[in-house]
Amino acid sequence: MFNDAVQFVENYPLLVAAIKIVIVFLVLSGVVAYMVLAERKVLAFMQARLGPMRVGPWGLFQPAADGLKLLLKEDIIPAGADKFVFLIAPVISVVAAFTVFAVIPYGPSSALIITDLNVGLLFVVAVSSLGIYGIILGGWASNSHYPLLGSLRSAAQLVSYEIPAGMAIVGVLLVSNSLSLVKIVEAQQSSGLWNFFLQPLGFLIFLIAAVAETNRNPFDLPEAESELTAGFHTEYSGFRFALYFMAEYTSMVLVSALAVVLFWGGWLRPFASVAALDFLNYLPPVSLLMIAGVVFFFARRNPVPAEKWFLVAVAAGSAVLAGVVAVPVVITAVQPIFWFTAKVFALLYAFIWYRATFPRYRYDQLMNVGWRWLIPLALGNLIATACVLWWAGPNPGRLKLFFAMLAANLAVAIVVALLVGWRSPTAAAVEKQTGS
Amino acid sequence: MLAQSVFLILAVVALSSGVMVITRRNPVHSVIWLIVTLFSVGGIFLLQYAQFLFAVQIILYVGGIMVLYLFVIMLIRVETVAKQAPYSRQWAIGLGAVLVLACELMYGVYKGVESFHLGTPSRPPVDMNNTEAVAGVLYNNYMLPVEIASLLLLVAMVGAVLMAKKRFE
Amino acid sequence: MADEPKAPSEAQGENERPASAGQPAGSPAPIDEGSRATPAGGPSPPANAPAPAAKPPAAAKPPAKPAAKPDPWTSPLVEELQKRFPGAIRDPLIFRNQPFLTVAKESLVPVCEFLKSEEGGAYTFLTDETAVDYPKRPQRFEIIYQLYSFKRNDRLRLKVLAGEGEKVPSAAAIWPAANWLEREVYDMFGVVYEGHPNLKRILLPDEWTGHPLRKDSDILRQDEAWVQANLGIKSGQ
Amino acid sequence: MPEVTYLDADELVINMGPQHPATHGVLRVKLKLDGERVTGSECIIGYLHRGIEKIAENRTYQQFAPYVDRMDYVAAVTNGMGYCEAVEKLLGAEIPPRAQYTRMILAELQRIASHLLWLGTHALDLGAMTPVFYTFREREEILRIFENYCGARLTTHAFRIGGLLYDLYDGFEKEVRKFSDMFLGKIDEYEQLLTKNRIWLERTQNVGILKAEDAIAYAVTGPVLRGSGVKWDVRKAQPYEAYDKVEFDVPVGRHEGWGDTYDRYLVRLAEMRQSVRIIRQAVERLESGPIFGKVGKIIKPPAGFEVYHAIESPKGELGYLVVSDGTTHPYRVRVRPPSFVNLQAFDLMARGHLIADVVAIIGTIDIVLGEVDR
Repeated sequence: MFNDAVQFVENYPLLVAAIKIVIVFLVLSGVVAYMVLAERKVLAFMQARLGPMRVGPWGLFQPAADGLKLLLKEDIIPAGADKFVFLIAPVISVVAAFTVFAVIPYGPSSALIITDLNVGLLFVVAVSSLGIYGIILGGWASNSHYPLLGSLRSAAQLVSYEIPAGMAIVGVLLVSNSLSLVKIVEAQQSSGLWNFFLQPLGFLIFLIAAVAETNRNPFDLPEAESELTAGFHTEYSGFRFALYFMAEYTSMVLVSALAVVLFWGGWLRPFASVAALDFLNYLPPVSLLMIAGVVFFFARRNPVPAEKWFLVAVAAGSAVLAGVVAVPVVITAVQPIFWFTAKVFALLYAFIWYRATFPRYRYDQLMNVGWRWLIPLALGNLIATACVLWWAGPNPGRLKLFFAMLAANLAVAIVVALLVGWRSPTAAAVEKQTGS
Repeated sequence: MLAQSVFLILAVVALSSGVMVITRRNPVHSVIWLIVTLFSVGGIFLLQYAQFLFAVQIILYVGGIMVLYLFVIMLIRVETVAKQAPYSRQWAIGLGAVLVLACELMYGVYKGVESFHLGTPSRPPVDMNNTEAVAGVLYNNYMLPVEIASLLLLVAMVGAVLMAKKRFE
Repeated sequence: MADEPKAPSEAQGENERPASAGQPAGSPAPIDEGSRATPAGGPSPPANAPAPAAKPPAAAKPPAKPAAKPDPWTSPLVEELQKRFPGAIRDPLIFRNQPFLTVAKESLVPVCEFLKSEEGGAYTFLTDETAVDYPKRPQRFEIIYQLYSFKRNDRLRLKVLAGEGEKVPSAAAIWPAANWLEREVYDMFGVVYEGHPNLKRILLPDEWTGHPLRKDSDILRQDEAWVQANLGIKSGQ
Repeated sequence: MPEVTYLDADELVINMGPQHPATHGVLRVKLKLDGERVTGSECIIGYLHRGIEKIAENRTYQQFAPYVDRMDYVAAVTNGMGYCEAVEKLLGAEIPPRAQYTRMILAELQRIASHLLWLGTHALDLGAMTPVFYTFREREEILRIFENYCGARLTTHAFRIGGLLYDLYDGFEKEVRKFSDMFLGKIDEYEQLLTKNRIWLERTQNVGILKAEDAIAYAVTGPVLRGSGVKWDVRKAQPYEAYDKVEFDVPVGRHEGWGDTYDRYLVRLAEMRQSVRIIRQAVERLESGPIFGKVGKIIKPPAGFEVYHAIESPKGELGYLVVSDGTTHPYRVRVRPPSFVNLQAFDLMARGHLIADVVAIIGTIDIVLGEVDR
């Protein structure tokens, strides 16, 4: 039977790829839908409130309700809008965001990789830079001032932050010596060091640029509700609005997945080479058991019988699943996907966390951060990385490389800080204005 | 065969969208069609196993330069521009350019089919991917031109910054 | 709202327009418009001009407490003002510890500039500017300026009288704060300011007719035509 | 250098409001923009004009009191306090100390509630989402105290001309003490989120600069004036009720002679702390006694003259000019609305800033459109 499967895969590669694509698409849609719920819930808990509680137990079915509502809403096209552009803009956003997932490796086995392009990294950068068209064209086509301003802002913002993000990626490229995402993870596996430890500065730059490119707080200027009502999608409603919404959350998942692949070792367990931490291998079943326990605890306190039994069923399901996962063979098979997902979720949590914590940058300050800080830092990082690699020569010792990189990163940070200086360019203007 | 037909499709798309670029009155539509053109050309690169060129084409032209085009177009009032006739007093120049190109084309046709030969896609060696090949060519064979070009671009950039700075003070 | 008993002052104000019963000046009686508008020899002919008068019912009931009455206000500032602007300062009075005086319209700007200057007490702060409408007086509008001096921690109230259609010099050049306040007075009372940079309605729509805070404007009155034209409803009430 | 002609983008006129999430009501601002830079602005107000001053002339003195709550509807208690005091001054009436201290406690609670609302919405305007939920949580406590006292949370009509209608309920002191103890810690909590936050600093520092001389010229009052470095507070300069008997400081901004949005933020936070201080002292001095002064059931102030009475409302100097004609109805009531006057300085503060700063500046002035339009 196993041989049959192998035969099937070999005979119909396109069909298998299509099946994988469908699976990834469905799972991703689910993740995105529940990401919205998770964001609302996490934000709510950080803000001393409960979040959605109505649809299903703890609002668990809220995404379905939201989706249904948006589907059934009227699709309004403003008068004077450029109809064709207005209609295709959100589609561009979503397609660009989803397409990139084709090259993300979810695990080491070929079953978990849709395709391994040898220019995977370039493909990622290229396709994800297309998403901006959805935003610019959508804002322009609405024939309205706020959306136009929103799309202008996001055009400037995305172009500016793509540069540091790209340069941070180049640092990874130098360290890993490949453009293939699979090879990048494999390089981290073989060296036993995540790129995060070799490129801490690069990771920081990438993370900041990623937040900016997904238009998330504190860089959510293109849709800053207090300034531009809703920015580029002010005039959108119904399903097209939902598409934009989906695109935003998909890109969040995307940049998190990318950061995980590039810097956090993709599907690798943390410190995979340290035997003392092997107990971490049992985390998948243990976490499932914990989920089961928590759900069961809340199920007992739920007053609605239907919800109660649903939750009990969920708890039981998780427990059973934990049992299945605990089987040694399965546990090894599940490891990669578990760690990949866990890391992506950790980054996604950070996205939500920023939103609860930070005020929003102003447009010029955003440009300042991008051009005056991130780009010099990224450039310096690139040069320093190249120098260290040249100095270390082929196959350097792990610790040697780590400390050399750390020192180089620190040096770059200090030099850039000194050069750029702490003085904000507005200070002079203020002095002029106040005469002090 | 498949490659040939894909090439034909891409070529037709590239040419027709190129025509659309210059016939649209609305500059934003022109830019959209230009993006389609660039995509089709990128597709042709891909057909030639030049993945690196394809990626660079998309990243730089589609992802960067076209965005800036749009940025500028949106800053000026599109409605007024759309009312003006697109290439009003340049018929003579246009005609001349077309004539020159036509001559070139005729010469090519006259020279024979060989000049249209696409050439067999040059598969790079298995142990070396496209990107490395490009890098090797650029930084080993043409080091000096690359450096000169980059210096030139740097000068242009500094100049642009300087001009913009003057503008705001 | 409409069947609320009407304020006596207003109800009578309309009936009483022709009445001209003389009223001894300075009596603690109701609002004695004439007596305040004219004392101490203003430009208008002396005292007994159309001194309109009071409402019999209110006058019949004297206040329960001994009549509170403003006292004359004497201070170096008043003397200085009278010296500098002879004839322009009238009625320096003080009531409940709040001094106020009336300034002739023509010398309003120099008086204000003097008051704003250091030697005039540094009344740099125009807290408020508003108007009160006394339709039966010859000069129906009393424009009231609330000044404050940080230096003296002191408030001073200036009054300027203006008749229907008379222009009042704008204080916006002296205190920029007067800009909107004067626009509001214009909007609500129809007092026209001379030299105001941007005199147009502020709270009501630009095309509105009527000035609602005038006493002869009924509380239920509104610009029906505007409401129908712009809001598409029959009435705003 | 050769002459260069620049291709200028058209000047954009954008309409902010009256339906805009950051204009705090129905304010409409016409902004002239060069790119995103504001080159000029015009505030268009009046969308909430209800003719409160006209209504006053058609109501008795007592009947009008509930209307003033509808002006600054997030600080109804101070509105009512100002009006009652103005009429009391016109009458020459004395208020017993218990009523005075009660009024002060409630007014200071109201000041805290108003500042909390301001802080939350201001932070929300600048993109910080969380503080608003925290501040509303504490504001809720204050509103609950109001509700226990007079049955209403927002438009309280808490006071009557002459004193109080209701004596304090049992446990009032305890509740207020509990609140003031709890609240100081909460202010620290807000400060942890914002005060040293780098983005917050960049968004508020050097934004909406108002020089002290401009502030005085535009008759700006309240925290906006104090933020510009002018140490002036009606409660200190011309005390009313028993503010001369309690100790408190008047916080000012960090600079000599000018202030920015961050200064005003600091001033308001410091003011909340001072309010707690006042509340604590006032609660200590609450003695049993009468709660109503010698004011008759029918209010007929002496005819012919007017008084102006100003109090320090959360937004600034709230003044009432009450003109009497000797009847039971005021001849004219003029409200000197702090929001209206402060809003006038908006254009000055906004010029040359970016759209995003406009939001910050509207927020920092702390306007309530009910009071601007009346």
